Amino acid sequence: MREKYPLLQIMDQEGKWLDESKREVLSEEKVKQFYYHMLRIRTYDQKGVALQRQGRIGTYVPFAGQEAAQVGSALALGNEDWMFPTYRDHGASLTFGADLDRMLLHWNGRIEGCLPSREKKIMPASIPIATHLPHATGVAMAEEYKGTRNAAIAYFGDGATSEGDFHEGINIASVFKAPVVFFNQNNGYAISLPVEKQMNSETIVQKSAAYGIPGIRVDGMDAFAVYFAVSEALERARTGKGPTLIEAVTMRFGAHTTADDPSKYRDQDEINRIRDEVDPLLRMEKHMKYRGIWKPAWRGSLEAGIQEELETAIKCMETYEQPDVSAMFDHVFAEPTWTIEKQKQHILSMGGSS
Amino acid sequence: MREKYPLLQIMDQEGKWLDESKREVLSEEKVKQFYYHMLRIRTYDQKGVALQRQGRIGTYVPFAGQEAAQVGSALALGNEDWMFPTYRDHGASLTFGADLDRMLLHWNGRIEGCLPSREKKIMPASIPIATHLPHATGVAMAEEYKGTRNAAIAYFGDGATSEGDFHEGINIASVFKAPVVFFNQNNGYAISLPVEKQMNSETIVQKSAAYGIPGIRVDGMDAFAVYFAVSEALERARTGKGPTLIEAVTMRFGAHTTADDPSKYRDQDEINRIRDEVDPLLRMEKHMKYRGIWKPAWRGSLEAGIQEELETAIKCMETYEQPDVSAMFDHVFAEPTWTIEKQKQHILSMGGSS
Amino acid sequence: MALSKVANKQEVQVRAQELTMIQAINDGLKTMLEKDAKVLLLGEDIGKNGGVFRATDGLQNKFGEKRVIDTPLSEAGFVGAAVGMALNGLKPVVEIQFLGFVYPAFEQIATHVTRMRTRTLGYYSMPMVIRAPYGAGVRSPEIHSDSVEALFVHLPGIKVVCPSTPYDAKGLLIASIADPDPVLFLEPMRLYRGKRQEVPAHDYRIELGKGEIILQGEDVTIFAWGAMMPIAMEAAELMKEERISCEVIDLRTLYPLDKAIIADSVQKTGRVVIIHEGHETGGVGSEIVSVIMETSFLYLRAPIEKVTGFDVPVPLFALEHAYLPTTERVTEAIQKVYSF
Amino acid sequence: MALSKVANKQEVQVRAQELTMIQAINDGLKTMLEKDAKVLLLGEDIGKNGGVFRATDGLQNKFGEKRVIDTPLSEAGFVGAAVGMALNGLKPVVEIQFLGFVYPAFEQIATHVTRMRTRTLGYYSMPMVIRAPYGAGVRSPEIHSDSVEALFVHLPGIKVVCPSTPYDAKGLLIASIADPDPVLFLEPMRLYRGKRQEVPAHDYRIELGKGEIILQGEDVTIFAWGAMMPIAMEAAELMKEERISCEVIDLRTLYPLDKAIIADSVQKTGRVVIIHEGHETGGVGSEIVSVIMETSFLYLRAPIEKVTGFDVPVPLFALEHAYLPTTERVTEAIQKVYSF
Ligand SMILES: Cc1ncc(C[n+]2csc(CCOP(=O)(O)OP(=O)(O)O)c2C)c(N)n1
Ligand SMILES: Cc1ncc(C[n+]2csc(CCOP(=O)(O)OP(=O)(O)O)c2C)c(N)n1
Ligand SMILES: [Mg+2]
Ligand SMILES: [Mg+2]
Repeated sequence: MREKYPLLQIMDQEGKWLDESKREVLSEEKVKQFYYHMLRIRTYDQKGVALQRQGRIGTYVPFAGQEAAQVGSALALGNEDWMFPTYRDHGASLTFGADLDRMLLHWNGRIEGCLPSREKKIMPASIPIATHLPHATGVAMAEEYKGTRNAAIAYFGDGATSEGDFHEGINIASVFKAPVVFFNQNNGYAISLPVEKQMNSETIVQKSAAYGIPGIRVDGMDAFAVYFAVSEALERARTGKGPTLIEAVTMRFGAHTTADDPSKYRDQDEINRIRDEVDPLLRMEKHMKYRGIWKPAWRGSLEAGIQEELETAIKCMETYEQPDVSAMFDHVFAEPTWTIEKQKQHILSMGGSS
Repeated sequence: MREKYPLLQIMDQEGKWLDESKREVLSEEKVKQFYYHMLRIRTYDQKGVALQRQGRIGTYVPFAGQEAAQVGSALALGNEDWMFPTYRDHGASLTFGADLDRMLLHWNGRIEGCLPSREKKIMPASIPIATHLPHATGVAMAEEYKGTRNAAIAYFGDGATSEGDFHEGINIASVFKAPVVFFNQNNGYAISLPVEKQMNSETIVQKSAAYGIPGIRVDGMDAFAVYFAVSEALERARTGKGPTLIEAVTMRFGAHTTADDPSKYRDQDEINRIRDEVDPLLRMEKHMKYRGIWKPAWRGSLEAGIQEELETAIKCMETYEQPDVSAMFDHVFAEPTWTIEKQKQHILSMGGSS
Repeated sequence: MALSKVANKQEVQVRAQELTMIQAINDGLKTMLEKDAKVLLLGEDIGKNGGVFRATDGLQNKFGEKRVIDTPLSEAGFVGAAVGMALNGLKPVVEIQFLGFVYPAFEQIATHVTRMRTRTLGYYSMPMVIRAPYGAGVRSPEIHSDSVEALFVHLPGIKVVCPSTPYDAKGLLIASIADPDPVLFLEPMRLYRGKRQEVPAHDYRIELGKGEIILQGEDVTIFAWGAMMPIAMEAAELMKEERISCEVIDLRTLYPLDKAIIADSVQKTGRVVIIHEGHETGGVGSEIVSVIMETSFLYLRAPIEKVTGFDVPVPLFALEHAYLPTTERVTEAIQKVYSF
Repeated sequence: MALSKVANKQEVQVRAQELTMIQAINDGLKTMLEKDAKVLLLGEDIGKNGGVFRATDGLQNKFGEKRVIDTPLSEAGFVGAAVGMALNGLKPVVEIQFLGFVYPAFEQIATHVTRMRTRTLGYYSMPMVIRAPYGAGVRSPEIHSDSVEALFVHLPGIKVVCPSTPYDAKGLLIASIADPDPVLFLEPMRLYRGKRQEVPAHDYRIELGKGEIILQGEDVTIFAWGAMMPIAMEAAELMKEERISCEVIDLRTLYPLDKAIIADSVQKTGRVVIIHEGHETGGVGSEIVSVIMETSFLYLRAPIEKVTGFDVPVPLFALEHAYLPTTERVTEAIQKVYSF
């Protein structure tokens, strides 16, 4: 199966071209955009882990290692496209246009953090695994019904492929040729379960055969390759050719969440050792050097900007107005039912509780 | 995909050998056994439809057209294997060793009709589509745990492949190399939905690729071909090589159930017209004639025996003791809870009701 | 104003038809498909076949395959797809072929259909109806006869509606489709082809959350809904002979319950019988008891009686009548509370 | 006989350890894995990782991959596989990582786990335990904090058990595994690493279906279970200052409820407060109200008060404490029923 779905790559481990035909599209400006976003979400991710350690936010879900997959896919999207991320895809969400302040609020257990982005149709991160795949299908069917050229993208992990909703969501999309891209990040683990124990298939991409749809297996550490794979799939979607399954082969450098101890189930030292070799940011840096467009000062200025952006967002999160107990009651229905209203009044009469 | 999974056939439409290497195994005696079972379940099936029309049983699910698939698969099973049929697979169940009297009771709404066969491990027909596939996987894992050479077979239709449980059941089986055969009868319809609208894939067998397991596409009107396909899959199962997905391409000659009107959604006249051309019984008859082992008198005596067996079973059904209200209460738990006991006593005190 | 009312009435008289419940449901769906291009139907066998009960008969022909969609056999999948459609501004009306087949979609309902509005503080809503025939008494196969409304009454974020007449079926269905929030719309199979009733051809709505007094009475209140209504009425009729005056209330919406109609009636009669075919333990009956406890404790003159399905799986059809509440069980309960 | 009892007691004294609830659960699983080769464990991350809460820590190492099975991410699939294992004579103990992830397996539970025995008139049974951490208060992400025991209390054919102490956790877990029928075993996450307690090292069982009086009292009965027990006790303590004597009962099994312990206490006190964190409407509280209605109507001196989670999705953790019953809400309810 690996032969049938060769790994799509644009640049090699050292950042050198493997497919020079893409040179034109990947202008200096474009490449810098890629790097900027990867650096931005990497910095954010490190901050997230730190904030959790300091007890300033709740459990955090790091994505270090998956930046190329998340940035490459997000940058391929059109403004009117729909994004369905999981809890680990906030890197992609931020790249597409999620609001940093809300994102942090989310890690602080604030429902305001689930609000869709102010600019883009980014759905709240799906917590129950794979359940959002049928949503992406339905959103896409609705776009088709309205006669637009918009598409949807659903993010999910290797573990998610074992759930019934993965299967049902893709099957329905395939039948109705819904304009949707199923974007899998195979990071090798579902919490502690290695992908070899998650499935008996050699690849994830081969599951596309079950639905008679195209599959693309792509190097998920190569942001360019991911970008082109997703662009191609989106183009198919927009032109009525239906869904595509993409497997981006990537790696989760750290723990599943800040509550997880990966040394329980894998050789984390080994991962830390090879990390730099495969790091998607370093690879992009090598690429830029190779093309002679790398300037340390430029990186420094990017970093300063990102840090500032982060500090502002953190301050915003930490000075955010206290959670409003009413919010819990007021949005279950357009009009609260009498049981909800009764419960709310009772709690408010006791002084808002908590 | 049709090229990748060529349709396995042993005899052609006219009953002539396509694969003579199987001649030896398919001795005269064996062939007669195939024919006998197909005739038996065909006769039973016609009786079922008639009994329903006469109001002597409830809604009945005919399987005419699928006799080769059901008999060919059932005859391949070993005595200690487990069978997980659907509501349409009573032909297979009867062939494997289900009790005719109980089968009829089932169509009469009697729970006694769900009892497993007195001889064989035949599970109650699964009503919620595809939900029994994980059961077959679990039973098979347990056989493996016990270290036996027994296997399980799960029957299901083309429609069932759209359900999450199809996917989850097979995926788990593939991971644990469970000794189980997933036997699909693709009869072209799920009630009214043609298979082309059920899935975008050209075949069902190609879904095996998703699990990295072998798939066999077989002519479901050729009982021999089905027999060998299932035998091969069972052998793989027994020798620790894991599950196989078989697609038996067949046809449902009649309505989905006696409550269904197929002319609402398909050209039933056309089906009635071509029916004889593809009929698996006629094909077997042609084969026997071709081999010179067909004797009309033999068929007559078979038929007489079958009719007698059926009449006895019908009488048994119709004179069966009245349903016992207690049965409803007594088997929910090993020991009834107080709520159940209270409810039972109340109903009994009112004279057992209805 | 008065004039238009008259005109309206005339129109009703001209156009009203005698319909069965299944026809009234078909008519309600047609009405909303005509009225609102955002409404579309999804489900198994609802298109060409017109639904296994013919609830959607003729609708795909009239509105096309984009509006009346035959889905793959995939309850989680198409309820999930409907969630996506609702996110994207459409109003999907989903048919679950039998309520007993809603379980595969339970995940989608429990974590998404019911929570999307709260999750996004109202930014997104789920204007979705899930229709499902339910209940025993029509000799269906196993699992086809479940009556598990209580499960959904417990899930916050979805309303649960159940008509007992053709008129109510259409009016409640239209109100459910028009509602900005998800509604589980339960259709009593047993009454699908029962008594015909005059059903206006136009668009009319019955407010969700409101029960109706079907029979005024003084001595005992009977609460029921859906397929249990004819049994409630029959029992009430029988009780007249014994000079027990029953007030029969069709609750019609199971979440939110009509607290006012419950309290008013109980405070009048002080004696209550609740009928439902769902299992007793954890059933909606217990919730009604709890509402009465909260609103009308001091008015109760006898312990409340429940006549319900039992704490057992709904049996195959040979015993389904032994499982279902009967008039006999109801009259016994009425006499018990009356003579307490 | 008397001698062996003493010996037993000595053994207990020698071998009992101070354990947290999660350790007691681990110990209970280990005990049964040792005792019965038919017992095996299935679930996500329970093997190498020892479970996300470490409930199964060390067990795969000790009993091997055939007994402690890391499954794919597939709740319907592995609960379904467990059904098959049970059919084939094994006793699977399944872990659902959080109760909020049981929904994908709802179909398997509602149509097979709970019905297989009835369906085969007892020929096959389902000696299966489904363990699931539940509840809010530990700052989990969305869906991780659900408390939907009421759904399962309503499904006929499964028992529902919920311990509140390490001792009970082990004893109830062993009894659940030994039970010939399916049990949903709910583990209050909030108490996992709470107070340690002496837990015997040997195999002991606490009968299912039996509650326990934790505090004897005269004026008001408080019913609670699981994570609500500390709150019940705290409230009862506070009430002592106001000379209100509370009887606190840990129900421990939610189906079947312990009718005798409920009726006895209510008939003594006549005043009742029920606490649960599940949603109010359709919650187990309403079922308890109904049982009291049935058994003890004439003894009630005040309407029953319920202190419960609200009819809203369990909020993200910034508001989870506003959702959960608090001691303050409980004491208010006690005062209300007391002064009625
Ligand atoms: C239905 C469901 N079951 C279990 C979980 C608990 N859980 C959270 S993340 C996770 C692993 C997911 O693995 P994968 O799909 O590979 O995504 P990754 O975390 O690697 O990004 C599990 C089991 C869940 N969130 N939803
Ligand atoms: C979960 C579930 N949904 C819906 C149904 C209703 N139903 C019964 S049979 C059927 C079609 C099944 O088609 P297929 O799998 O092709 O099997 P066939 O009937 O053709 O043998 C449907 C939708 C069901 N039994 N279970
Ligand atoms: Mg992963
Ligand atoms: Mg079929």
